[in-house]
Amino acid sequence: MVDLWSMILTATIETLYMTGVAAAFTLLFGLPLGVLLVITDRGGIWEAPLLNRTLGVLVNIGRSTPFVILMVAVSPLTRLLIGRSIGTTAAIVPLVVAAVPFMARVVEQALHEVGSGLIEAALAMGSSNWQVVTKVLLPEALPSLVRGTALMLVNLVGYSAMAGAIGGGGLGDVAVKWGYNRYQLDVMYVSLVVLVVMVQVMQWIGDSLANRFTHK
Amino acid sequence: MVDLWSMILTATIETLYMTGVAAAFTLLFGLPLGVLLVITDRGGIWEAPLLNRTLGVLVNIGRSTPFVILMVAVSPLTRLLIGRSIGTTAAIVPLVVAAVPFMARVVEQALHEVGSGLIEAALAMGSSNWQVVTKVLLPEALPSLVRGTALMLVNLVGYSAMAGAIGGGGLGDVAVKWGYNRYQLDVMYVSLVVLVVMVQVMQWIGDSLANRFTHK
Amino acid sequence: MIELKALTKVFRQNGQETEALRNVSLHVPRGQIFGILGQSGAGKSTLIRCVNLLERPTSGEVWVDGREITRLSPAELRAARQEMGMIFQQFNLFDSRTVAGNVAYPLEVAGWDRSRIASRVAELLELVGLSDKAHAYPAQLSGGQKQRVGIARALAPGPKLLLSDEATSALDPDTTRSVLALLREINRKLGLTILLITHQMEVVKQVCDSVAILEGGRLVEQGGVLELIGRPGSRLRQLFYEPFRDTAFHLHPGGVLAALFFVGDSADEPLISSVVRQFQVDANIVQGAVERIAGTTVGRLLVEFTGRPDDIQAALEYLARRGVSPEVIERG
Amino acid sequence: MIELKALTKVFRQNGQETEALRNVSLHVPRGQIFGILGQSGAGKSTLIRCVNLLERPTSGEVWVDGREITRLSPAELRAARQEMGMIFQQFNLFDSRTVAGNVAYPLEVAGWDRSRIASRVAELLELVGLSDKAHAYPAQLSGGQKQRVGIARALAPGPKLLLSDEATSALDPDTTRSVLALLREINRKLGLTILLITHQMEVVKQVCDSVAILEGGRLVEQGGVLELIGRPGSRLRQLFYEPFRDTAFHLHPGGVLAALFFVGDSADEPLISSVVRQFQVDANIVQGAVERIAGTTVGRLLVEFTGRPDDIQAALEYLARRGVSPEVIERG
Amino acid sequence: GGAKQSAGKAEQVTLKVGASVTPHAEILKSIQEAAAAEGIKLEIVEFTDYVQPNIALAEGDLDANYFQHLPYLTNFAEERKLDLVSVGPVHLEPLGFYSSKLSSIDQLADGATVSIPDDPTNAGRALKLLADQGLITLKEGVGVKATPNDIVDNPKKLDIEMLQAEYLPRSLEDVDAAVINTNYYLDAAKNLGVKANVLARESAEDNPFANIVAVRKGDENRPEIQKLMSLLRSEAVAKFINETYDGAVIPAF
Ligand SMILES: Nc1ncnc2c1ncn2[C@@H]1O[C@H](COP(=O)(O)OP(=O)(O)OP(=O)(O)O)[C@@H](O)[C@H]1O
Ligand SMILES: Nc1ncnc2c1ncn2[C@@H]1O[C@H](COP(=O)(O)OP(=O)(O)OP(=O)(O)O)[C@@H](O)[C@H]1O
Ligand SMILES: [Mg+2]
Ligand SMILES: [Mg+2]
Repeated sequence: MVDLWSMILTATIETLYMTGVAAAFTLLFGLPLGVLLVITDRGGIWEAPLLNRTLGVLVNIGRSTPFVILMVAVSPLTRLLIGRSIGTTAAIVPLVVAAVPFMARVVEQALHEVGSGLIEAALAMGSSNWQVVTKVLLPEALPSLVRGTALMLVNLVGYSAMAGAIGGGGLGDVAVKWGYNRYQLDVMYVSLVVLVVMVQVMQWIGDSLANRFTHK
Repeated sequence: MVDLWSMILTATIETLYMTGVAAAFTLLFGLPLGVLLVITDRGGIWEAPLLNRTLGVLVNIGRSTPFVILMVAVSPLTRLLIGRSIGTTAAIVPLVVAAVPFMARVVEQALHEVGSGLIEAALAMGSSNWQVVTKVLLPEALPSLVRGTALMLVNLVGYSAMAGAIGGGGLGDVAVKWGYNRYQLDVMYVSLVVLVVMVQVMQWIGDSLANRFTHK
Repeated sequence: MIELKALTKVFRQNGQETEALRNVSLHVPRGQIFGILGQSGAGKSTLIRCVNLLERPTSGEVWVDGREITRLSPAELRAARQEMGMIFQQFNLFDSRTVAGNVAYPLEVAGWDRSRIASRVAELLELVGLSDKAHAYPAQLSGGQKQRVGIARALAPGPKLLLSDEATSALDPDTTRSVLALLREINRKLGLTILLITHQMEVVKQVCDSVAILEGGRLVEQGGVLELIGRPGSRLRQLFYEPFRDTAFHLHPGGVLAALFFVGDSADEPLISSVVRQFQVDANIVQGAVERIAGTTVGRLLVEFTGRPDDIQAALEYLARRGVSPEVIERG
Repeated sequence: MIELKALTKVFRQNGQETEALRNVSLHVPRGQIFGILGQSGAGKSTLIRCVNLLERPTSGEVWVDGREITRLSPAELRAARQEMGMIFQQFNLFDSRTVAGNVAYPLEVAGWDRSRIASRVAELLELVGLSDKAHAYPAQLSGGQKQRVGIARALAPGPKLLLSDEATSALDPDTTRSVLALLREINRKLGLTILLITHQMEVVKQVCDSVAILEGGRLVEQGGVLELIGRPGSRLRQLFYEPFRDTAFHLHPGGVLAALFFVGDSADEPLISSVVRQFQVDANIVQGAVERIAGTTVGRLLVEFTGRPDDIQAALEYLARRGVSPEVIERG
Repeated sequence: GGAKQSAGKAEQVTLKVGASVTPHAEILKSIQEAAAAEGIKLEIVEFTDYVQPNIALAEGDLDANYFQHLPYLTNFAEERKLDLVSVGPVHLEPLGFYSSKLSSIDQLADGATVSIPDDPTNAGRALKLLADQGLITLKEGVGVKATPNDIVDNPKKLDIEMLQAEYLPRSLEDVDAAVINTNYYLDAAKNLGVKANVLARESAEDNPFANIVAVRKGDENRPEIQKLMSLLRSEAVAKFINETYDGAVIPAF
């Protein structure tokens, strides 16, 4: 059973790699997208109904397309960026594409909770929109954003199991391919346990950071 | 092309049925679970570290298990409840099992945003924990809860595409079966468009309700 | 009604310790209106929050109505809290409830039935002048309107004890007067005990029977309002009266500037008049006030006496005999 | 500095309309400390929020520093706002920033460099007495401490105009006095114009040059503080002085109860004394105050005159000639 | 369960058959009318995965299923201790070795990437196909359970990538060659315009991977099952298969 453990180790690294890199890019795109959704909304600091509507529809398209189809749909993009559409690195592209709209909604929800009084105070002091976003909206919503990021990260772990279809590998894929499809229950249980531990750690870090950042 | 439209119609109804019923049950279980996570937490109104830890781990297990595996894992439960483990109705069980932990986290995030001053005010007036939850926590977090419910609903639509594996049917399944598995792009596009419209409507209703419930 | 015994509260956060209350012992008799005064950050809010256990004391005991509040079971604590109204410094209104809904909250908690709630809410909104805002949400209210909702909410269930953290700070003088009159009335008619924090000396003058003064978490003074005001050098007196020194007053040559202080009886006699007539001195009131405090007339005047030095001296001695205790501030 | 022209603001919500401001025209000269008074809900906060366009007027014009503020481009508006400090009724501190971080905010916005910010923040925290709380978060502060952070934040960038919505409502009298002294000093030294809302007559007495009084969204009175106080029947006078009627005073038979009011010069003479001596009447000060308002002595006393009716009459006439305008309230 | 022993011959009997969408469900649909004429109401439940149909059958949710080959069934029944048996093969879906870059196996360079299906039997079949072409050598006796871990000799150091079967035609751009189920390839060629050369094909002769109909043990001789089988293994069905599937599916009776 040397195989089992080396397989689990490889898969763990693959999962960490895929979700880690994907999470970084998801934050990179999802955060601004969520911010845009909030500030361009009616009553926002940079009202732009048309842009808001358009972004909303794009996000909804991303959110409603099944992940397997998304994987196929973005494969030209993946090939453009990574050179091929299969493999662990290639899986990151559809993961990001799937997670960004989700993250945008989570960010939107978090920012909506920032009191209007604080935004007013910032505006009254002559802040630019950029300053309102970076110095008030995001810092004030930080605990909620951190919780949302944990939510997104765990969702990514879930999606990454499906990325096995395009050779993404990872724990979820191992659990499905070997455990579920080939009835190697030991492989399945071990990989699931590692997955649960991984998610537990992510959630724990998220909760701790959120509490640390809460000053209310 | 008569087939296409009747297929889409059936699939639309299946999706609405699956996600609708699953959403109802998800709220039924996810809401209390999320509330419990918050009130049993350190500093909560009903501190219970052990229960909190246990619920957290259960939620994380649900969140980290790949959906295909979850479907198999819950099939004995499904059979117990529905009488069989395949078909559209049977698909609702794993959908609920997958969505409840997610909803719990979303509820947790929303309730964390309720100002401690309000909870204090409620306690100072001699409210029971139950009253704090039902009369303060939930109503005050309502806009955020509604946005979270929209998030969950759209996630359910996403999961339901995978429920095709157990004969769940629905738009996502059609899109995957025809578009992804059989490369029939017309069916895929039509079902995706219907899906997007459906998600758009859900999101729009969620946003409107959230705004309606916002009195800040 | 309330008895605090050696109450201490220490906040620990980020490794820093703040001793908000230090060994405070205090007795508030039933039916009194008891004021808590002190500078910003002195620990007033912390003290009042210890009474209904929103803040758990680090050490010490809190007795309310004969029971040690930290030792109550959760259910007993709830029941006890239902008999205490609280007005918060930051209002803490429920954003999701209308004005009427906010006032109805404690009644719902106490299990009143719908129709009784409706009429009680209407009655209270009438009292605080917000009947027309019954269906508005807190976000649509002005600061003072929010504060009045807080007052109505605290009074709604007819509590035995009212804890008030600056209940009138956001109110204009007229509205303040009417709220204070309301509190006085409930206090007299129903025996409501009130523990109130305030920075407004007007409030102390109009409604307080006794006060306690906190300084840096310690209790530095406690007693009846008149008693403390009558005591030269008391903190309450310092709080009431700003020092006379910032006047730009130029003494006449030979004039004597003296501060007069008189309470009750002496205030009802024409003191200045008598002095002027009896001692051949002139008296000019430079600054000061004669006012009703806790139902009694209290005067504090800065008076310039002019005339022959002997006469002035005699006049001052006469005043001293009449209980006015003149204090010479400056001689010209 | 500020010129409001026919300002009207209507709030529409849930089909209900609230006319918070109605046709208000107002001029605040540069370098003045200008008070806005009025009952709770009169529209004071709304007015001040129109000045920096936090609230967009329904109609009317807002001129600040010679420019119509509603017509500025977003960039111009930002620049204009950077020169106006604002103290909020509800503080609106950033929960995620420490006390120092809150005060630093407007300086960051204005693009100050790090070291200048640090020293300026330290200076301001010193001024408001919060140096030891620099690293605390707003949630760890008392009400008055929060308010002082708000004051420091508004003053930090050295604005030309300060908009203050009840900046001292949560402060004890001592702290209030020192904050007001600070505002007066900045006003004198740097020519800061201040538009302030207050319910505290102490604030008006100590720092305001002029005031405007709102009632139900309309401007009902406007003018210099002394001028308005000197005008019998003015609203400001009503706000300053509660009616004398609630005294439990029993007149002597034949006594005459009269209200005296005097400003400036007449206050500097021994009026009561002269009357007593010249007219063979006794004068007992029943209630009232002689105080410094806007740098001038203002007296308002309720005095019982006893003696022969003719003498009393002559005394009152003498007082009237001396500009005291006695008003007979009651005859015994 | 829907298994009803019909008392009267005139009564309609409902047969619930689980099937993959193509071609199984389509083949079943082609006999639906004929079955009805013989008093059998054929209810077709479509599945996209390969686990549930067997479980549903064992649990009694289905009367029969038609989606797998014998080795898969045997293996599955053994692992899960289910009493399921085959009542005969119907068709074969051969695997092909395709490439859009190469025109013959000889052109496979050292270190070339080859993608194969990731489901257990198709992976085994694909590896056997590669082994038959002399590209790799598999461990003695692994049979259908073969996985890339069972390769004992790989002279060309082929990089073998397991992907979802449906994705294989789409992976042709990314790999040098792919082992694809012929039906998937043909669908993709028709609908996506994928073009590739056939480097090799799984042989149809004596192929154990013909798709069979499975039932619970003991049901083999139920008259309606017998009827179903004779309908499925008829000339009409053979004709239907040959005309419809263009070589991607071939009759196996
Ligand atoms: N956002 C809003 N929506 C609806 N009505 C509002 C809103 N803001 C203020 N009002 C109403 O406008 C009127 C004036 O409010 P404003 O806050 O200006 O009063 P104010 O004079 O500052 O009173 P206070 O002294 O109590 O703070 C009030 O009746 C208030 O209820
Ligand atoms: N949660 C907390 N964490 C840390 N320190 C606190 C906390 N709450 C209050 N303090 C500190 O305790 C001291 C007393 O605060 P408290 O709120 O009782 O003052 P206060 O007398 O009500 O003042 P004010 O008149 O300004 O409201 C202050 O120095 C304050 O900073
Ligand atoms: Mg306080
Ligand atoms: Mg206001």
